[in-house]
Amino acid sequence: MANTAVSIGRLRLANPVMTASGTFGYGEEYAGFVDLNRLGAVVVKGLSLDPRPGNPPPRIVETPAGMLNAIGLQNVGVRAFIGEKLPYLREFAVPVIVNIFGERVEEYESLAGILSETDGVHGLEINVSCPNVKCGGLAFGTSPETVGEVTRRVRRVTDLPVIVKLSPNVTDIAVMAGAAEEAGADAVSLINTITGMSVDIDRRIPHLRNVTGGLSGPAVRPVALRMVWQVVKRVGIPVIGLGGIATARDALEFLIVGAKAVQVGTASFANPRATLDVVEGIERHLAERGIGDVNEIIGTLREGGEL
Amino acid sequence: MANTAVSIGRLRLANPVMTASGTFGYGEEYAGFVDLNRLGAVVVKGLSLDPRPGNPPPRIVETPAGMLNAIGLQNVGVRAFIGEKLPYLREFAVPVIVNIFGERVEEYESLAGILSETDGVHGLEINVSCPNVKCGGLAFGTSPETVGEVTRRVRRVTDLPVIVKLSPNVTDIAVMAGAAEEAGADAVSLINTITGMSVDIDRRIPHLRNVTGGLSGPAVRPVALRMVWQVVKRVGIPVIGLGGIATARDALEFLIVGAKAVQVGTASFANPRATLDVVEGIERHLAERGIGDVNEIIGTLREGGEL
Amino acid sequence: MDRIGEAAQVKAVVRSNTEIAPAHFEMTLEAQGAFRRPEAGQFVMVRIADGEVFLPRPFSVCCWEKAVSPRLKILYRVVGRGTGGLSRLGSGRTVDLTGPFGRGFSMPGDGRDVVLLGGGIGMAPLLSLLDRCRETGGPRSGRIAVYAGARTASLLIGTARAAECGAALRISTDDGSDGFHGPVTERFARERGEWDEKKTSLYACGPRPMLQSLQGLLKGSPAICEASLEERMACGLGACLGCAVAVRDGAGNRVFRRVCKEGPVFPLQDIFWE
Amino acid sequence: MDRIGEAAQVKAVVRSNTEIAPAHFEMTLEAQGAFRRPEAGQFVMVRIADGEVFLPRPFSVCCWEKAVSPRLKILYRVVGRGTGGLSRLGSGRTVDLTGPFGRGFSMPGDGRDVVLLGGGIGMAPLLSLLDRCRETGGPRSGRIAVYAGARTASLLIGTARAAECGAALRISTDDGSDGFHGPVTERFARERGEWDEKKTSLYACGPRPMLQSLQGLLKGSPAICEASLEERMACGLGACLGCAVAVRDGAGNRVFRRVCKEGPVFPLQDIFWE
Ligand SMILES: Cc1cc2nc3c(=O)[nH]c(=O)nc-3n(C[C@H](O)[C@H](O)[C@H](O)COP(=O)(O)OP(=O)(O)OC[C@H]3O[C@@H](n4cnc5c(N)ncnc54)[C@H](O)[C@@H]3O)c2cc1C
Ligand SMILES: Cc1cc2nc3c(=O)[nH]c(=O)nc-3n(C[C@H](O)[C@H](O)[C@H](O)COP(=O)(O)OP(=O)(O)OC[C@H]3O[C@@H](n4cnc5c(N)ncnc54)[C@H](O)[C@@H]3O)c2cc1C
Ligand SMILES: Cc1cc2nc3c(=O)[nH]c(=O)nc-3n(C[C@H](O)[C@H](O)[C@H](O)COP(=O)(O)O)c2cc1C
Ligand SMILES: Cc1cc2nc3c(=O)[nH]c(=O)nc-3n(C[C@H](O)[C@H](O)[C@H](O)COP(=O)(O)O)c2cc1C
Ligand code: FES
Ligand code: FES
Repeated sequence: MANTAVSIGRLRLANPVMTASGTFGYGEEYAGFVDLNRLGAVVVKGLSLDPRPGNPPPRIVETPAGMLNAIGLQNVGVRAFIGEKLPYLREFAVPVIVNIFGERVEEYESLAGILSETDGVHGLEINVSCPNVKCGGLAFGTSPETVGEVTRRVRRVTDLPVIVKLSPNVTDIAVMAGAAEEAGADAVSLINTITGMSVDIDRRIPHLRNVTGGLSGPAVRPVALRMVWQVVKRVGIPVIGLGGIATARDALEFLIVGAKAVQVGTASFANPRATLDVVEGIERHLAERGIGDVNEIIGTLREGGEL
Repeated sequence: MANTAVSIGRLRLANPVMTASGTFGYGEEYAGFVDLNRLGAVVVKGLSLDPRPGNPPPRIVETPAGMLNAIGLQNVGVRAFIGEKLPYLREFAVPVIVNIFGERVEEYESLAGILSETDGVHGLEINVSCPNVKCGGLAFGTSPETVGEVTRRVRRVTDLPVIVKLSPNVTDIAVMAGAAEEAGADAVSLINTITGMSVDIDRRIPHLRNVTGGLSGPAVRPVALRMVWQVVKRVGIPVIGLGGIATARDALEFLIVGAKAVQVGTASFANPRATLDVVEGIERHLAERGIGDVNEIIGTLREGGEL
Repeated sequence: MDRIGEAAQVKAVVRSNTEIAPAHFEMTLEAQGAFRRPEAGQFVMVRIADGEVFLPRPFSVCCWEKAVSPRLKILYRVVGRGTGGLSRLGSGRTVDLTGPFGRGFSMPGDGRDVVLLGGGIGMAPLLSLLDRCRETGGPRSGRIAVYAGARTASLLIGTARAAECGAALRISTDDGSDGFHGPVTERFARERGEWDEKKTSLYACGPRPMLQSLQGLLKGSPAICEASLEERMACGLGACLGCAVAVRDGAGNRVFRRVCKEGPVFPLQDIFWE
Repeated sequence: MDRIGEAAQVKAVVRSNTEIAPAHFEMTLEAQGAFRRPEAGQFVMVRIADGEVFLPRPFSVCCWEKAVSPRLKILYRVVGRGTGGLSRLGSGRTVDLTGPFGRGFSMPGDGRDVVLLGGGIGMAPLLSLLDRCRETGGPRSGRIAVYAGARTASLLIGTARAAECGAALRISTDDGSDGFHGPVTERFARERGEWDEKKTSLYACGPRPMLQSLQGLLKGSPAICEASLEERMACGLGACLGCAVAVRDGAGNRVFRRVCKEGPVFPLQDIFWE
């Protein structure tokens, strides 16, 4: 069988398929459908220092080929995660990547510190799409300075591989990726959700209690792929591609434009086996074409096309 | 029957439904399917000073609930438009809005000048998504300065209503809308397409010869609606909403968040009667609810929801 | 008893799909693979493979039978694109079926009286409870009554099935076209003297206003009342946190719980209406 | 004669949808409203209403009959989601149908010999031309030959129909399983001496390499050859400019033309292959 292992810095994945934060719970929820050991990595729901109750409902609504969510980053907090959720994941051989966020740089720092001393955590993914309290709620991810600052501060307190997860709600995402790289990130992942909105015309209220939410699912895939392509051209660190990936064919698009790994998110809601289907589909693709190593595919886009 | 007329500055439309530039040709193409006189306005394919051949094929590809296009702004040029295309449109009572673009500010200026002296042109829509040759190909629409400059220069040479069509590929579209308003625009329209990409994994080439293209169709609607909502809060001039509108229900979402009018684009490809279906659907919506005037709906979103 | 058990993901073939009332359908699905029998009140997620709709939709399983392959019935009302798409599926079409999911109803204790209150399509989960009661011989020696309400007589759902199961049927319609003229909760309010609330288990499902008014009615009552809630769902299995409802936790605090995991059935008195 | 005429938009009911060869289907559509008979080589746009696919797909109309309502046949090969979705439609399902669109073939002049060259599913538009020839009595007194090629015998499309229409059938297969062993263009190249190219009209449709090699073969020949092209389409009616192909214009310049409007049929010698 072909080699499917890829490396994200020092992190070695058995295959390039990870789960996307917030769409796979803490792993356990999907255990009946997916053998976690078959995945490249499990990225858990975003964690904050303290538990967060999240937004009042309704929190989600379907949109054409996608959905909006405004979960409000509900999570159990880092301590309950370590005490109640991580032990389950530790029983598997799959690398566990913890997605973290805060409203202040100091929170990111504390989270990184705590998790670095925790057994069974193999990497950190920094969610910079969170509103920055100090900058009037503008997301950290919308300026290269704050992206750089958060990355640097986390980098200083951890030896774990650091992945910076970028927001697509910017004019030039490659600039943000560059800032993360300079500040010492081991990798970047993109895209987080695109801010969107939907209205109940009968009641003339937003479908989401929070008014706006994050768009995800197949609808955003072309935007995500374009951004990954732009970022791959800009940075030297590995790029993890996500946004609307539902099948192995979708995942291969990202690998071909240069992503070293991919994440499967919203697709797991439509098909709980989606992550595994992508893994198996990639294996089949390699076998059918006699390709010995998935790395031979990565970054092989011929932009010139047929000429 | 309820009043459906709306005003975009001095421009009075029989109803709030316009065609989106580039998706309705020069009107004639749809004449067998739609009575142009039933529409609020016809916005024609983007015009440049000189004819442009456009990009080599393939130029389009379908994506989930949408499509990518890289037509390359192919058009007959302003003179052929006036000589060959406009006479047909002049036979109708429907207002004709001409979408214009250039690679230099001067081109916008010349186009505006020529069209202002042309009979049968009722408004100009400035497409600022075009790459600005002077700024290394960065689109005019990605900085408030260039948006302001193009708007001001066009404003100076024309008495026609000026609509500035904004690009969604920015961090904060409300800033661009503000710049257009300050520079004298009568209205803004949004969104233009979101840059995207798609790859043929069997041949490892982009589906579009141009590599990237503009995403449109229902997939982008939640993003468009959110941006319209943000812009409505920011500017005092009328906002024209578009992006993924395919039905009257979709159009009503935009009106409810505060758009004074809407444009129907890609939906016309899936259903040549889409524009008319939206007009008739809005009329039915008003009739069923006993609403006497479409203006009573505009901007009536209750953000607080059910509370 | 582990009410959650193992959920499965299978293809299912539509064996029938009949309009039983205006815009209301009964669909029989035959699972093409092992599928555990749902507990009363559990639900499944149904997705049309080739369809326009991306996410699966949750439906209560109102009836289950194991012939050669497991067959289950859902009752649904057409309210949007998902249910609209379902309603157009002919026999022989295939859907994706996952589940069963969620925590269903607690079975009534021995000797307790059972009162079911269903508004419109809300009868669906209650029918599965009736089925279970019948199978186990019911709440041994207790009575079973079904308060079924609808806007109008033609929209009464599951009443024939309820009668078959031996329940006493008490109908109400908003327009008086059948039974009591008024909301189902009002009929119950008038007749509640018939029940010894200390030894009565109530089960309710229906539109929010109905559940809210029932909650008001039962304030301070010793009756046990469980209600099945609905909320928009993405995953159905506890991962997305999309289906939150506000409920009172053990300590009396207002917390969010997942309809798909801690629910869909909650003690009625614990629910906060946003 | 105005070949463009009036296009219509109607619902159409699938009356049959049969797999005639591996992954190749013949579908009969009954228009639920007035629909003009397509000229030979024109196409229609077909869209599955509730489906996963957003844009309609273009198909040549290979056969038309006017019973009570207009019926038309399309032949298609499953290559992706759109054609895959079509292949799963049962009889009785409804699709959106618009057209007919485009400029079809020029009918052969009196006394001219007619040679059709079809590769695989490319036979579809040629069959409509054969139909028209038969109806009008053909190119009065000229001969008609059909060069039909495919990868293998089981994928030969429309050959029975072509024979019925009285055309001389000349088969080739890439694997030699039927007729000539090799590409259809090679068979034609070997036999072209049989035709007086000054009075022969050729019509071709098939994969790009086939048309390219035919273009090479016919360089300098006095034969008239029209080819039907394919390109991805959005609107089908000339508005989106998505379906551009590069062709030589009257002045010899390389210009983009719309396959849906100026095409799908173009003089073979005018086409640039990107
Ligand atoms: C546990 C559970 C069990 C259910 N059992 C049944 C059942 O047995 N029979 C039945 O007819 N319906 C049932 N529902 C409701 C059913 O899932 C929704 O009606 C359906 O998802 C609507 O999908 P749609 O695409 O047709 O509507 P949409 O177009 O998505 O929405 C139309 C309207 O329905 C509302 N809606 C959407 N999703 C839900 C939802 N999950 N719950 C409640 N309202 C929703 C929307 O807010 C909107 O007002 C159940 C819901 C849950 C959570
Ligand atoms: C005027 C015209 C007439 C046609 N007539 C027929 C016919 O009679 N029978 C038939 O089987 N096919 C015909 N085609 C081709 C047919 O339209 C495509 O095969 C179909 O659109 C593919 O859709 P899909 O969703 O299945 O494939 P997709 O998933 O969209 O694509 C699968 C593959 O097909 C290619 N493709 C997509 N669209 C087209 C297109 N419009 N033309 C060519 N290749 C395309 C893609 O590049 C890709 O390689 C015709 C095309 C045109 C333009
Ligand atoms: C319900 C939901 C919850 C999410 N929660 C998080 C989160 O906690 N942290 C984060 O970085 N991204 C979160 N995301 C974003 C996803 O990880 C992913 O970036 C995005 O959905 C795009 O990928 P997809 O289209 O494959 O879902 C969430 C997405 C969804 C749909
Ligand atoms: C094929 C195509 C061509 C377009 N050409 C133009 C154009 O010339 N000028 C312009 O301002 N916008 C152009 N657009 C953008 C549309 O007018 C519209 O802003 C965008 O498609 C979003 O709306 P929709 O989702 O309703 O199509 C084009 C879009 C498409 C799909
Ligand atoms: S539906 Fe996803 S957590 Fe309940
Ligand atoms: S398909 Fe739109 S112009 Fe040809």
